[in-house]
Amino acid sequence: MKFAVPVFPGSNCDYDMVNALRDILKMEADLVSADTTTLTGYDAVILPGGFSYGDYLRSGAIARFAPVMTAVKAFAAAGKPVMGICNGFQILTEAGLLPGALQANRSSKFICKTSELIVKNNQTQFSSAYASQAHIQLPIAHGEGNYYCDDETLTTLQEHQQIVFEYVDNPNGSTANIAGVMNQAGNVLGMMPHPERAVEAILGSTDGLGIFQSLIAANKEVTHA
Amino acid sequence: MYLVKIYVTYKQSILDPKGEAVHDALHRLGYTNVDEVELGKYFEVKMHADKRPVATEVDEMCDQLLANVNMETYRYEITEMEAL
Amino acid sequence: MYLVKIYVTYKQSILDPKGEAVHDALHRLGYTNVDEVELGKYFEVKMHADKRPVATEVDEMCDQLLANVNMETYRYEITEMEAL
Amino acid sequence: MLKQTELTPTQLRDTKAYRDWGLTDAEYQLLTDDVLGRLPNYTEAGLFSGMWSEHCSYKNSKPVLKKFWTQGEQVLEGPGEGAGIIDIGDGQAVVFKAESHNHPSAVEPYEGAATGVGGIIRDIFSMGARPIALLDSLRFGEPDDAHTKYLISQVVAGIGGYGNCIGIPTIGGDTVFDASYDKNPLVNAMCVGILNQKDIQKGQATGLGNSVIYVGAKTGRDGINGASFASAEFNDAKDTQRSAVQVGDPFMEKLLMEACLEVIHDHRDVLVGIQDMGAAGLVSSSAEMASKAGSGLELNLDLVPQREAGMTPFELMLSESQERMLLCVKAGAEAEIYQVFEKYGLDAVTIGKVTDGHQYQLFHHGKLVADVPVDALATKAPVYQREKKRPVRLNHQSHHQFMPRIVDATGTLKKMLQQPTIASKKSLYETYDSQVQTNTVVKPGSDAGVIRIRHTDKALAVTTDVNGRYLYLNPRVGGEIAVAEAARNIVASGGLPLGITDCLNYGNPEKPDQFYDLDESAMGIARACQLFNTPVISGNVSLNNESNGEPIYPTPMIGMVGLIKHQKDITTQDFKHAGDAVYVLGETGADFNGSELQKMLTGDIAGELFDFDLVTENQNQRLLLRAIQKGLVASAHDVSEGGLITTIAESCFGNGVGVKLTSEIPAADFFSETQSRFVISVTPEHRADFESLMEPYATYLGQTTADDRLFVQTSDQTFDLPVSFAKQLWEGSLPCLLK
Ligand SMILES: Nc1ncnc2c1ncn2[C@@H]1O[C@H](COP(=O)(O)OP(=O)(O)O)[C@@H](O)[C@H]1O
Ligand SMILES: [Mg+2]
Repeated sequence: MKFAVPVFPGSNCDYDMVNALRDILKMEADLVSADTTTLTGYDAVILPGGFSYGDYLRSGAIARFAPVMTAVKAFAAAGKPVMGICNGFQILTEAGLLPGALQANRSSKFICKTSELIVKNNQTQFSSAYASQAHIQLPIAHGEGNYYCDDETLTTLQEHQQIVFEYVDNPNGSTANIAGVMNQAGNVLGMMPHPERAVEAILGSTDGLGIFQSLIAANKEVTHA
Repeated sequence: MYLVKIYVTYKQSILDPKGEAVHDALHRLGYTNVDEVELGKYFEVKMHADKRPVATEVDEMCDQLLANVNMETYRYEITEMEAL
Repeated sequence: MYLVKIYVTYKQSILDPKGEAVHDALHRLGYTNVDEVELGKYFEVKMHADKRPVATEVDEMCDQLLANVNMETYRYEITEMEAL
Repeated sequence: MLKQTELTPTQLRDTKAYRDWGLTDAEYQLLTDDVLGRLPNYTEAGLFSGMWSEHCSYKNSKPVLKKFWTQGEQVLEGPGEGAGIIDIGDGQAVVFKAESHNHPSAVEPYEGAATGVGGIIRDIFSMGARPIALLDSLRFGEPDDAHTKYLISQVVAGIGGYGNCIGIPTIGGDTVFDASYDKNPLVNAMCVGILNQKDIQKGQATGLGNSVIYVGAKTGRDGINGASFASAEFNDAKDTQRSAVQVGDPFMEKLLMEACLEVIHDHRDVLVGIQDMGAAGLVSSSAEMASKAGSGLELNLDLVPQREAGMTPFELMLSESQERMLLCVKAGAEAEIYQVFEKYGLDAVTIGKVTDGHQYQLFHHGKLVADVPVDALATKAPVYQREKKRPVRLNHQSHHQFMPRIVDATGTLKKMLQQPTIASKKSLYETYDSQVQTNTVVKPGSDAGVIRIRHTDKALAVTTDVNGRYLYLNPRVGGEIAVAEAARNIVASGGLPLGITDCLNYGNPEKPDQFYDLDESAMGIARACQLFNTPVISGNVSLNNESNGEPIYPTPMIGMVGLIKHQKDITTQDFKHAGDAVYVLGETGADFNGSELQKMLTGDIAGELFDFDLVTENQNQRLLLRAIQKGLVASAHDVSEGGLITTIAESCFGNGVGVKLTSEIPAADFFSETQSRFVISVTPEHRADFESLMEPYATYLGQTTADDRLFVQTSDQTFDLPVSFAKQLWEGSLPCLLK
């Protein structure tokens, strides 16, 4: 399986993502420029964390206009898997690929720590490796991770089991403790926690592996089907 | 040459964490008569006319980039200035 | 009951990376007729009168908290509103 | 537009306006009579005021810095370049340096701290290294007044704001509160980078006709001539609208860093030299590059990218706008370099060239506006051997150690855990991204931060330390202890100390008693460095730090890096499991002068500093390191402020492990700050080996338990409280104080 990791000016978790995919999961992974206009040849796209364009206006607001995002939209429309981690999640919401928005943390401070999550829906291509309602430990590191959506959207998210991960101790004020959501089609996931920081025991946790393993397993089936 | 002043604020019903933080800080400083604080963005844009009406362009710029229409609203004022 | 609108902007000579980022983004979107963008803060404060004049209090609040007087200047408008 | 009147050379001489820029009459005289043989014009005098400032020339501190030990076979680059470099084997090297931004942070704490971080990062990547870790060493007044709280929140936000955005993990630091730093906070930032030795760069401009290329942010009127920016130069009514504060742009720096590293790695054949623009901006970087190479230089200031209209040569040369670098590139290869920067959307402009001879020449609007010998700027600043006199405070010290009376051991411990300097700094460092780059093995919260070196079995341990109180009581021994404490933290983490950087934060060197503190502590630092084999490879000096009319405590921040040869040796301070044996390595005396307990009980620091023996210190460190390398140690934590009981409590907190201990010493001595000690836990199967190795230096205290209870039976009292409760007090204190 071959992954594309778009790099925006200001991305800073791009190498972390590629290292996790290559060194630990033994997958092919390329950094691709934000100016790239096509993603043919890739099986999945992961938008990495960081501060694209400095996040000076709103996080993700400027990045969504980068040429690669047109390709990401087409990729998603074709039903292929797209993930956004942290800043990547913010970009996906700004781009309209996921509902809602990410606001400043309730404390208005940046928070870097390990947070406990519940796998709310393990019937997805991003979470099938986890047991239903499993508790996992993933690092968070963000200043604007407070997920917001209106009541109507929340109801829809709940009805369609789009909430994939929830915080146990909501660290940032997110609506309904939401840590990660997907689109209705089930091929686009955004999450604030960093699974790529939790793939090696020496760094504190391997609980993030499941996300990538789920994705790899799901797409193997697709290829072999 | 135009000076465009753009104000972006949260929609009603949307919680404004930064505004809340400022409200609380003002109370701690003793300004307990402050009832509500909203913190928005203020843009001063200098631009010259292109083929299209300035107002149309400003509307577009706001919708596309300057405001997140899911959460925010905007308003603006356009003043014509002497060319520099 | 008063509605106070406060505008905080950078002083001259102060680098405004945010405004620059927005300027560049607008250019990339094709708004090349945008010459300059400054990105400041906009507060809407609702407050009721205390013992002291509202303007005095607002000045103080700005100096102490809302503006960083090393780098920013502010101006404001006070409107009296009907009590809620 | 702003109108600036530039004085003529004779007006400058007669009005002595150069004084506003920090040039003394004697220095001006030296400049006219010896260096130039004529009166300098306005721009030239400005250049010299910047280059002859303490910050650029070290004119007051050079004789002191000479005392440092800078050798050692591991040193690849000592003090002098942007940062020092130490060999870590396999063709790799570690690069590190620290920088103070005290005065800017006092005036504008967010941007002051942020640009401090930005500046030190540029020093590291200008050497060709990729920055892999940041640390911040902070000193504030007591957090009980609104202004101090404001300073704390803004400084911390500024450090996080910059480091988080650029994507370099902040993995350690230290934070101390003391009235001595009231209104004069210390903000010292350290950056660590790693490189392949073949990529080492020099800041030099050689080769007749080679191009000088300016890259990065445009130049504005920010921070002109640093702190001594004279508003008298402007006679415009709108002056209050103008500010000299520098604003950091971490996004710009991220792009600049990636672009520079790309040039260094992929275009090394055409890159001659590279240097960051720090203090005294363009003049400092360009003059140093030329002087080091023995070349002349010619710059056309019209070509300098400018953010504002109408900037004068004086302003352009002395602006401290951030996120700029200067490159020297082989003639003809300019376009190749431009291409790299263009890819990142950055300005890259050739602004001058290397010339024959030794003159430094500036052109502006077609006119020659400065023409001075380049060495005079870069190396001929006067050097002052300041007068040294033992301070009065040291002559009247009581020879006795403070004798605390502890009637309620547990109550005293509870209070101790809530002292701002002792309390957990989690609420501060949790706002820093400590994990980006996914190499952080030990995050803030243990003795040292640890980062692994990818694709090797190695790791680096890093720490910053200094206790200004000890130096206040005895500058020389305090200096020794500062280095010893840093080494202790490295060793407790499983590392072999490699070398240090420093920020020498002191008062006014022109006052003999304050110079005494500087000079004496440098001797202490030098001696300790030699003994630990940790040469000084870089550093920085910050003088004239005063609080309420008094100098701050002498505070030489020591930033130390250690090498962990095998990742299995990485050790943290947390007790790991119930049933492990707990030991204290090193002897405990009744050493209370300068201690946190003395401060807590008397509100003051006084008396002669307790004895300290570097040899014992070194021996205990070696012993512990050997035990760790033999795989015998489950946890290790050095004993520092707050004494043995505080150390034990902190070791319990990480994993919520309890202890049941017994000791022959009285409760009061559990707060003693005798140096050279560690609290160590050992699993049962390693006890025998550990004890035979440590005999007779380690004392068995008891065991860790599965109970939520910290219990210590001393010779006279007991410490007894739930671990969870103690932890709550310790973690809750700072957030509460800073509300
Ligand atoms: N300003 C800071 N930035 C990052 N980490 C900090 C800061 N202040 C303290 N820490 C971390 O908190 C822990 C305790 O600090 P300190 O009490 O200074 O340790 P020690 O006494 O072992 O040197 C360390 O891990 C240190 O790195
Ligand atoms: Mg320690």
